[in-house]
Amino acid sequence: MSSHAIGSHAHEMAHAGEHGHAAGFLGTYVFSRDHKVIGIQFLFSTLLWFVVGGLLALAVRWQLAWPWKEMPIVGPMLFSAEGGQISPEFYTMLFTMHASVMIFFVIIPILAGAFGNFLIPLMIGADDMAFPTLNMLSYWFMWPAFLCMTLSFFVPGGAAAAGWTGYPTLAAVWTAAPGSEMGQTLWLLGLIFVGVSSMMGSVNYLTTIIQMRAPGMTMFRLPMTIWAMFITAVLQAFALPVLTAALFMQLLDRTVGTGFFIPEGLVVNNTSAGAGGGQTLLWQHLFWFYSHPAVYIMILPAMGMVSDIISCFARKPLFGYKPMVYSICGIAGLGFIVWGHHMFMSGMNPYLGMGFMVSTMMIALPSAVKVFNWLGTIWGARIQFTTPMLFALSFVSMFIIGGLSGIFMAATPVDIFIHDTYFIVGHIHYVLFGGTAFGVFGGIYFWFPKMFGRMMNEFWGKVHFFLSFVFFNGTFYTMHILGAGGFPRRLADPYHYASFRDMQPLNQFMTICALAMGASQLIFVANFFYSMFFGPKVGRNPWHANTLEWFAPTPPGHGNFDMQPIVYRGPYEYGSPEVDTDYYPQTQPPPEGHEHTGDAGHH
Amino acid sequence: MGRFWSLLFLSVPIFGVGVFVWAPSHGYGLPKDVSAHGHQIDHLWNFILILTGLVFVATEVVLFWFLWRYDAARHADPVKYTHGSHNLEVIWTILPAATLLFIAIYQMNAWADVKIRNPGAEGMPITVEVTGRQFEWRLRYPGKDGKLGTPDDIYHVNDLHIPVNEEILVALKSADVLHDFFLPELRIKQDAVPGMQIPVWFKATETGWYDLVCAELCGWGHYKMKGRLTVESRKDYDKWLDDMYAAQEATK
Amino acid sequence: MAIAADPHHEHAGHLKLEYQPALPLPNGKLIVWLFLSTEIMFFAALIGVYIVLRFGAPNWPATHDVHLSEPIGAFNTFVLICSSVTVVLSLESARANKAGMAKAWLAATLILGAVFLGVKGYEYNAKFSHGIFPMFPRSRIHERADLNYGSAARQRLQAIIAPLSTKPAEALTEEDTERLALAKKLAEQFSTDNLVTLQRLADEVMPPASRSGEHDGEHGHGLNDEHPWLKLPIVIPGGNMWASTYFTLTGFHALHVLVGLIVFAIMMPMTLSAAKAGIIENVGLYWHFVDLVWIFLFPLLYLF
Amino acid sequence: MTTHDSDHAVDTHAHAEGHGGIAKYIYVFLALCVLTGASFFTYSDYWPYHEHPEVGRLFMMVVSCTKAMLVILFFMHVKYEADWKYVLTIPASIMSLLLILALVPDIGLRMRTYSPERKEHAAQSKAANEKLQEKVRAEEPHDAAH
Ligand code: HEA
Ligand code: HEA
Ligand code: CUA
Ligand SMILES: [Cu+2]
Repeated sequence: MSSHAIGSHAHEMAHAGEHGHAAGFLGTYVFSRDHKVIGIQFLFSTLLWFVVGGLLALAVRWQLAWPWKEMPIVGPMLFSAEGGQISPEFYTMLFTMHASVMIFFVIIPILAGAFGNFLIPLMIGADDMAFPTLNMLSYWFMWPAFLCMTLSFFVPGGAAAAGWTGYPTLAAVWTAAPGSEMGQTLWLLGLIFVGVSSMMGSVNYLTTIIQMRAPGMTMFRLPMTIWAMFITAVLQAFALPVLTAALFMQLLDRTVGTGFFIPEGLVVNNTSAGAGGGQTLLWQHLFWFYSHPAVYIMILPAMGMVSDIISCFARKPLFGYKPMVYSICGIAGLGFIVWGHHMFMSGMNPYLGMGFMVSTMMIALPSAVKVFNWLGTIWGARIQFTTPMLFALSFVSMFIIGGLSGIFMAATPVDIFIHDTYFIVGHIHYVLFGGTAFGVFGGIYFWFPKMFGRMMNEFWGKVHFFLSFVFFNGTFYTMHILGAGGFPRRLADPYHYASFRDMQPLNQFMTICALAMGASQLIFVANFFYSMFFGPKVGRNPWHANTLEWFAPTPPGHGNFDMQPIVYRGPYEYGSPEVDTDYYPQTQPPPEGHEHTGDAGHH
Repeated sequence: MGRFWSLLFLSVPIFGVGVFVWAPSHGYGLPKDVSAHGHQIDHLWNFILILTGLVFVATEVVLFWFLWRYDAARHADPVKYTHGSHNLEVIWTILPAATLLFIAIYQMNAWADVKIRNPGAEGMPITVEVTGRQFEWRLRYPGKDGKLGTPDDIYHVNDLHIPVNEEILVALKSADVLHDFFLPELRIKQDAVPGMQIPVWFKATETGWYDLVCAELCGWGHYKMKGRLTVESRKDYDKWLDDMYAAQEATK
Repeated sequence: MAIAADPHHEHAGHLKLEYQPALPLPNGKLIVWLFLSTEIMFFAALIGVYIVLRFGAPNWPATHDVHLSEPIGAFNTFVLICSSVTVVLSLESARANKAGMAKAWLAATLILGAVFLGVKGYEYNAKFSHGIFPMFPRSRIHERADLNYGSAARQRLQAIIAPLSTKPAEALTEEDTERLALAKKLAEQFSTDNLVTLQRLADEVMPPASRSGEHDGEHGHGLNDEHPWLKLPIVIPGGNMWASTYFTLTGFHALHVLVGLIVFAIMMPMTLSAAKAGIIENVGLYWHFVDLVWIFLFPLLYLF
Repeated sequence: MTTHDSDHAVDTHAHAEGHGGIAKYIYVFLALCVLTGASFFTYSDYWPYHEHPEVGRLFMMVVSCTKAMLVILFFMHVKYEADWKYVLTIPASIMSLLLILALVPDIGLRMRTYSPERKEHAAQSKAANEKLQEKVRAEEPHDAAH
């Protein structure tokens, strides 16, 4: 909560005198219906949870490097009963909650909630979302979820411990594990709330983008960020309800005694599991029907932001704007027919597996198009190595690694060996941390001036980038090697298998890198808060960018724009020969005699 | 600073390839393969490793080169003002498409060998029934009559014996939650699902002891759900079965 | 380029921006349609799950075995269709600026929706009173009359006998003695491992519809009906999954009806003139969707 | 991109006028009632295909789809909407069908993979149940003497 107050405070200072709106502190900063405030509320909540998720991850790493060793400092505080060491059931909780927090409370809400909220109206030239109250609700529906998840650590049995995938029957049967008691129920409730929040957000975004674009802002003049947000919202609107239905079914299995995911006559831990009649695999199908599209929900907006940042600091139009748009749509469309690739080893019908393998291979195509177009964008450019640019470039670099490892897993025979090994864990973190989180950092450095009216420190930003980049690769790249050795994931102590005993030194190396990476984030925290209050003040358009948000005052007041934006061209007209400057804002009228300014597209 | 950052990005492919070159010589990498079908998987692994390795190095080096070459601080050349190239888009859509399609078709046979061509369907009897249970592997051999569910069934826990160079058919089940029957050296992995009986078949080509790993989260004791696979000659195997049977009768 | 005016006037006092909407719809209607497409996916998941679970099941109860009455279902379908019509008529009246008429039709909708829920409640009760619902730790429905069933029945009978038999004989009422005698007799009958006998007993507890008169809509009278306090476990092949899916599907549908009714109730005090036609239309869209779901649920649940 | 008249974009009902008015709704209502009756007819004794439940099911689904179309087209006014209606409805329908179809091999055909233990606890097939009932009936007289 405290971070809210701080954030709002800065916002207030920045706003002072911008608008004579006397709605009171609560109305303006807490129960605000202003998309910018809501966006910043999302940003602070998610960054806070990022720290929580990160610390959980560090505890995971501790156990993997030095199993059963007393945790320094926190160990005696948290589990003195176990001699300060992590117990195996606590380990399962750690990675379950680590992933649940990171995915449902950090990555998804920071992309759609924070950036989506802040950027969509600004970048399309609207004064707010189409439904500001709904927008506010979508933030406040996160709070019951936050509450459920936090609470779940303190209930008997502890927090959910069935993996972030919550597979039944482990998750659905109370007696199956300590975490499958109250903790799992709270986990389900929390996810349902997150789902409702996302659903409210997504229909609102769609309406806003469809109906409230500024004059001249045709669909093919939208910045990639907006296209990505648009398609992300479509994915959420169509995939999320299926997860919601599945979550409710598991909840009913657990609380009422239905049997959707429980076969007949099942006995777990000497206790009857309930009525039965259902099928365990049903959950996996429904879960992945959402959660595979969800991994694209977790990367598309970052791809959009990265495209904008790269084009801006390459001072050159985005290469292949339309192919980029089509590839986003392609990823979204194909994303709905590949969910089975998480289930190759699940006992799914192997013919079905073959079909999913082919579609999974095909989904690499649109991603390939994107990578090549980013490379095309920096070809022949004039690259400015700013902090946001470095993060955006590292997004490309890391996404290539994460994406290519996906090809191994998509190849079903290879997946036989690497499924549920650290190869998968490596893949996850390359796409999610190396990809999305780096994209998010880039986005924060890029839009920070617009949010708070001040610049972040460039030098410390670069130090943060360098350390994160180096230690990130140190932590996660070697996971592929572990995976190749068959090192299984989700194991509290893998070293009592003869096959994996020799892999401990590598794990220690990874843990040290992970600790260092965590520590490097402190630089970011310091830079963030320092700059919020003491960073150099900036004008409307510090990066000399083209898109509409830079046309608005900094920071934008209530209603966003002080002049009606009218759009004359696409968002990426950097280095245009039509004008003398190396940028050419979308709102700048064409000079005399230049009536035909190009839309982005092929020439 | 542009040079520094470019080189940082160049270090990615160098480090990336370096690690994969360094690893095998230090005992990291695919474990020894002792199965009849495993070479197909290993071959595919290597094939994809080389292919993606090439793509990886190519893209990362291009990234480095553009960063190095087009650093604004060092070059005053005007930017190449272009919105893209239709021809290039076509090329870099079709090339990967062809490659990926090739991989997709190329691997189908290996998949079918491990998961589709079930010898049980042709009447092969079950060698052993394996049931995952929190947190142990329960084994049941059909005994002399070759049928499960008869009085001469042999029961055992965690210590799986099989004869070498013979096709083995496992009936995989779970008693409570999901488990996963993972034999790294035999390139076999299959979830055990409550309520389902899933056939798993393989042929071991070398005698020895290997780990039987539970690779699907099954609760707090998941990490210690360890079994052992003993591959032995037919003679030893038969003797072991007889001993087991005798011991079992003695305790009755 | 023609430019549309800002359709929402949420804030006053700042620059009023101009937009270029892509669709000839008010925002409210668009968002309702988008919301409905998410609802399509939600119910598609639920109905899809029902279909695959049902047709993959080894056995599925006949409607009468689970006390499902087709005529009641058909009646409820009719009620919902009527309510859909009244909403449309309310909308038309509002568009014609006949606020009174609009309100009358809306009230009719509200009443019809309430009737639907009432009938639903009546139906639920018919199942609950026979123990046909999911329950923890284990529902009363058994898939077959096997040994587990026998032991569950014995346990239940023991639970009846134990408190009665510890009481001194004087303290027993006439009713108690009767109950005790019956329970003891049944306990004796149930103390068998013979599957055929167990099946026969199960049939006595709750006779399957197939044996007690085909289509007259009345299931036979079993022990559980004659002595409601018995609450013996029952045998309905496929009954667990039937109960799980039936209550989940109809439950979520009923929840949607309830939400619709709440919205109608909130609208009742408004003056439903032409200015409010947009709201009626949007709520109407939602209401029609709820009707639509029932159009599929009715045959799937009652007639298949 | 299409652009529109300002009042067209804001105005809810300019387009809804002149499509037949109240009478049309009454016709649709009657049609819906008749169709509901038609599905219900499959339940009556006069329905000729009780031996083949598939026929009845197919018939009911056709009827339901027709009813759904009527509601969507007339009550929800989709008949009078522009092309966006396809954008919203077609992907949703395709995806729902896809989801259901993909569930068939694993969930719809799950009897094939039942473990023996599960079969012991699961319901018996209709045929097996029938046989059991016969046995029960055969035992009945003996029971009556009891
Ligand atoms: C942002 C998140 C994100 C993204 C973008 C992706 C992208 C991809 N993922 Fe990943 N995935 C996850 C997040 C993500 N994934 C997570 C969280 C899991 C684990 C869940 C769990 O079990 O806990 C997972 C698991 C997972 C599995 C299951 C593994 C297993 O459990 O056994 C598979 C299998 O096919 C897979 C495949 C792919 C593929 C093919 C892509 C493709 O989209 C990648 C495409 C990109 C490229 C290929 C690189 C760029 C292209 C080129 C440079 C062109 C040339 C390339 C070629 C010609 C090959 N992923
Ligand atoms: C977005 C997703 C995401 C992110 C960012 C991370 C980040 C990290 N993850 Fe995680 N991880 C997952 C998603 C993610 N992970 C998933 C989906 C799984 C699978 C779980 C399962 O099996 O069910 C997983 C599993 C997983 C495992 C495997 C556990 C196992 O299988 O046994 C490991 C082990 O090393 C690990 C480690 C890490 C580490 C060291 C980080 C580090 O990068 C974390 C570093 C970050 C910090 C230390 C936080 C510091 C941040 C700040 C200080 C900024 C705050 C700023 C302000 C307040 C302004 N993760
Ligand atoms: Cu058994 Cu993990
Ligand atoms: Cu996936």
